[in-house]
Amino acid sequence: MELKNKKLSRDEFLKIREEVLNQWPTGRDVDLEEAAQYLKSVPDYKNFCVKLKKAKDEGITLAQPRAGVALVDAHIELLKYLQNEGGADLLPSTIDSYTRQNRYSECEVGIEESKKAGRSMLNGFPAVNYGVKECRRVYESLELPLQARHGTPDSRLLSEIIHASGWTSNEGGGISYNIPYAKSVSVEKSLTDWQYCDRLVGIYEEMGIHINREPFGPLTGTLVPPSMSNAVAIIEGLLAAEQGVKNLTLGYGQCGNLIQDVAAIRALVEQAEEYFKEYGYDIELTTVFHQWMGGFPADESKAFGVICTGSAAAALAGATKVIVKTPHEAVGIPTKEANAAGIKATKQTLNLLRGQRLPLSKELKDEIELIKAETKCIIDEVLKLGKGDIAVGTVKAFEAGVLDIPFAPSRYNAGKMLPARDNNGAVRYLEFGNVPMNKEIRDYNRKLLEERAKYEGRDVSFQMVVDDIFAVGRGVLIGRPEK
Amino acid sequence: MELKNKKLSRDEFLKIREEVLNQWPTGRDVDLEEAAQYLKSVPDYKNFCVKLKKAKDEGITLAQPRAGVALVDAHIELLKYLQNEGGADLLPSTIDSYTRQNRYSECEVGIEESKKAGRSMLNGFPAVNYGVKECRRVYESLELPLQARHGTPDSRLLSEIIHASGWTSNEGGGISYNIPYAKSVSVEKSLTDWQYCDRLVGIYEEMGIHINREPFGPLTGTLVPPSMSNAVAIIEGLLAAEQGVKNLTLGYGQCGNLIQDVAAIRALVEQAEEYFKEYGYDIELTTVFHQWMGGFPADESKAFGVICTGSAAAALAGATKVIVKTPHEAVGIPTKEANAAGIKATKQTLNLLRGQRLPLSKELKDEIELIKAETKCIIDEVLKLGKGDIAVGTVKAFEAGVLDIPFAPSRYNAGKMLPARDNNGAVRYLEFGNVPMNKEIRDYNRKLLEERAKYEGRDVSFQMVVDDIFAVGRGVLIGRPEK
Amino acid sequence: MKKTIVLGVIGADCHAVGNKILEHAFTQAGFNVINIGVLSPQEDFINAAIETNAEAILVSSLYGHGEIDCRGLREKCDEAGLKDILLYVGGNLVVGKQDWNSVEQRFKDMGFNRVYPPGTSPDTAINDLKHDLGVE
Amino acid sequence: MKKTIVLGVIGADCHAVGNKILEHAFTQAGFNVINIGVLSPQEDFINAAIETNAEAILVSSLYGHGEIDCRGLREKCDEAGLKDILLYVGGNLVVGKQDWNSVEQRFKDMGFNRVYPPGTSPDTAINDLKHDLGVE
Repeated sequence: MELKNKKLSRDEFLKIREEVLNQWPTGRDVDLEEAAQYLKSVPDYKNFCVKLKKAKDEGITLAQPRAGVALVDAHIELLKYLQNEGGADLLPSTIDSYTRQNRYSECEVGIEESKKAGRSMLNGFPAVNYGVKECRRVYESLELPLQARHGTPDSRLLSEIIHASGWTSNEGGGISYNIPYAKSVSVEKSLTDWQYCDRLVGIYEEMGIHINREPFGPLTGTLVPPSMSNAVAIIEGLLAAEQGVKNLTLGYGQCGNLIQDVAAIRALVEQAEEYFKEYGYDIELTTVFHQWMGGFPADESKAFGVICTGSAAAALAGATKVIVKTPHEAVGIPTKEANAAGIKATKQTLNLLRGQRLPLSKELKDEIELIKAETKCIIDEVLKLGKGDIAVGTVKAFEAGVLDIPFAPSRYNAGKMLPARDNNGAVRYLEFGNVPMNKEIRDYNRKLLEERAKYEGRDVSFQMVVDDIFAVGRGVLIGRPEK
Repeated sequence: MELKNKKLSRDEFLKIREEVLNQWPTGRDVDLEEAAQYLKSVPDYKNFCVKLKKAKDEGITLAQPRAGVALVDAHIELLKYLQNEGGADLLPSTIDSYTRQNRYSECEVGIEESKKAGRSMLNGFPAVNYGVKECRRVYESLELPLQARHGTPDSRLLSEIIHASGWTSNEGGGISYNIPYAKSVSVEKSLTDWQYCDRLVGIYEEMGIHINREPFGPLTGTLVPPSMSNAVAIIEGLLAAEQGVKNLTLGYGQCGNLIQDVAAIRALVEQAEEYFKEYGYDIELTTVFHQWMGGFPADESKAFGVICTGSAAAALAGATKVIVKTPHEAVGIPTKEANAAGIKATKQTLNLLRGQRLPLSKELKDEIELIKAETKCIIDEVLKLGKGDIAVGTVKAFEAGVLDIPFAPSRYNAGKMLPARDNNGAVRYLEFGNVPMNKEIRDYNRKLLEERAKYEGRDVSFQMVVDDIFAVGRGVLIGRPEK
Repeated sequence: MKKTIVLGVIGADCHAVGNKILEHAFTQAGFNVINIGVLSPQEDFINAAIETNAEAILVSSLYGHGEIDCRGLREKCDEAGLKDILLYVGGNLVVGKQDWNSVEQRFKDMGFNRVYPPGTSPDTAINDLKHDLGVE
Repeated sequence: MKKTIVLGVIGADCHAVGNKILEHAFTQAGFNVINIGVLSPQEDFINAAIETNAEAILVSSLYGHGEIDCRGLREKCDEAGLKDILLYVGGNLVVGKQDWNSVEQRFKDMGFNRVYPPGTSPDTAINDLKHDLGVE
């Protein structure tokens, strides 16, 4: 079947579905009608869409951790701890990396080894292997909305299982869960597979069930210029909307310059709403701000500094929710105590800044306009390449390097664009590669980087990029040369 | 001698000095000429004035902890730890509360008991009891500028001893170290005694030695409206300048609304410089931002949230230094590890936001103008009461309740003014008492508080004030009624 | 009839905010509050209690010197004829973060009837006091 | 002549940033770097080492599954004739914060010559490799 940005018919969907549910034995337990009945019993306070809408209306930023371990009871215990002790507003189930590559046999090994070792040998919860019954047990043990968070290019079976289990949100998208998470999955394949995931949500919507979808905003989490991640978020939003998704959370990963971070969230909302309107989609739109996704300092007190700075930016930007890091970030997957500590520090910061916004200044206005202009250059070219079809255009745009994610593992990503920080720490385009920008924008980016180079007494170069990548782990935002 | 805002003559100073140095046996070891020689050997990197000037020029915010224990070796060990492990930029010696009341005999008891108990039984370092030799040992053991931080209405002997020991900064002032720290010391007495402390610094300046002075900005640290604390800071700055102080750091304690906090620091700098210029004083002016001085949450992760929010505000305000709280704040004096943790979280936040400022917006501009207008109302009336003499005016202003510090223990404070937060968390005047403001300002403050009252469905009342005092300790900024 | 209590902050401690809040809370709760304020020596507590015929003395200490400042208060009360008067103490009683149980025991050994850690709600002390005085 | 090394991220791990930085750093340091990238099975490391006659295999694992993914690599190298080839491993090797000494020992027992904790500078590994290969 040829990829097109067009809603899958019920027949097309059901035909693929037969194959999907056969990918692993647990697929056979998913019954759409029975699942719909189950989902209709989800109370409002455990529904992602309802909770997000309430937060948006009240102008509050919610806090959500990441968390997942190999064994069901330990996973429930972990999430309960984050709910009761950490005070999380929304709960995740982070899915392990084997599941993300659809390697369910290796998950079995991981589950068995975890039982033997008495500790999790997997970096997340292998939801597919457990199937609907156990995933429902997770959902039923908790008092908050539950979301799957992963990084799975082909998430079709996973989506079937988690939604049928009462999990009312799924993170990911055909770009954002492929390019940063896979080496050799074609963009065409992952877009097609995520159309299925979105269509599944659309079908539930048609049955009166509200499920939230969240494209993964930060991409590689490393110096991604806001206009590139916003372009991807808007494209994935449009693709999801076409399949009938009604409740969308678009995301952005903290870059570190406060004005740019706030501008990115505001530009994202304004521009996404313009596109949804233009294409006639009726979307309940919210936003998610990811605390710093790059390298963290090993010292836990310093890690709190990074966590709280991100929380403050999320609050001042007015994001609907913030994804929380932990003081163990530098050393890997956190203990439940460290995870709860991250949530508590985050919520304290959010509460102190509740209702406070960065007021509009000339600097903020200019940055919003710049991000929107850059984003428009990219999306215009994607649409042009696809002759108006944004799915086709996305495939061609990655081929052409029009969409280009820095430091991505995928061989379908050009990797010619290079970002670096300007003298205020905002992320700019150092090399555009084939990312299409008008001359004014190109000159402006260059000028800002030249300013930094001059200040540092060196040329604009790849070394700046390397220095910037390590900077936060070393305690600063901008990777200046040592004096 | 009658109080006047007039530089003490050398003779007047020396006459008082004779008496001061006889207050406790260690006073006899202070020799002005010898001390001057010693101070001239202080290298630039250990001089408060030099380090502050450099930070101001580079646009950096420095981090300074509070710390002090009863025994000299333990005190040195503590400060070394904060220097080496915590990464402090400036060091303090917090002086114990008996010394602050000039009860040196009780300090002796505390020192002896501390030796016996093997832990500090005093809440600070009793510098007067130790005298110049031991205080020099503290200074010589460290590689950073050293300041005395206390709360002493009569700090004359303490000032003599610490400056003679190479400590190049002293916190305090005739208002800020009396009204919040004493019950029955008259304003006239403390202003007179602090003229002496300032004159001592002025005399050293005349000998070519640079010593920094820092009026204590936060006062009672509890819902002090920025215009009231700025008025006191400017008055103490003018009083110090008259005695020959050249290097001044004016302070402000975080209120919690970001726009108000940034506006307060900017208003303070602009307005202080206007007054210094008007009165012909040539002052090197820097600023200090105090992290939240009110109640803290007992949970250490939440405490980090409070600490980092304050650090972010200090950075975005462009303060020259920030005074650091610790994750143990709710339970009392911190361990050295907790103290270092507070510094590290603070510095990480400051580093990430280095060079970033809250850009000027309409909201920020309006707030700066409001604070300056309110401050001018107060200072104008003080000058009027003193018939142009700001020292005399200050005494009369406290009598009249024109200067009125909320929740202060002093019986010389009227205590008729009551503050409360508006609906955005900014601190406003709920009851003006006799604080003189024009009708426009009074109406505006009232309007903002009525907005909050309406939002909360209750009347503007003292209960709001009580709720606000406990709010941060309970995790929020504004004390809303429970739903 | 209203029960009278003496309230104050002991020693060289000038923390006034909590003191004002406690005065407000105990007054609201129906007590006749004699507030001697901050920076109060032991003698001021005892004299106020004698003068007003108080049934309890509530001591605050927020600055860490509580251990030194409170020592001997029970004995001085006994000497002054305030036999069996209720003595409550609360706040940041010692320097540094110490094990609460051992701190509480130290103050109970000094003769305090109730010992409260930092962050205690005024309501807790009010309820305890009502219980100990047999009111309500 | 330049020494050849094989570099990659093992297992189902897609962390690409550090991999690109390591490639940059080792190339700058004078090595001939064969970078097989992220998501690489043990076989890809071994095949690349045979094809390029490499003298060392540098394995990264950032996602916590390192313990499962690295098991048996030494034995497979031996079987493939890569007798005594240098095996280095580094990153977030296990799930959760564990005692580093015990983690290091576990990987040494698996046959790795050098084991690096998170946050190790590329320079450390470069210096070790030069030492182990007897260059400079």
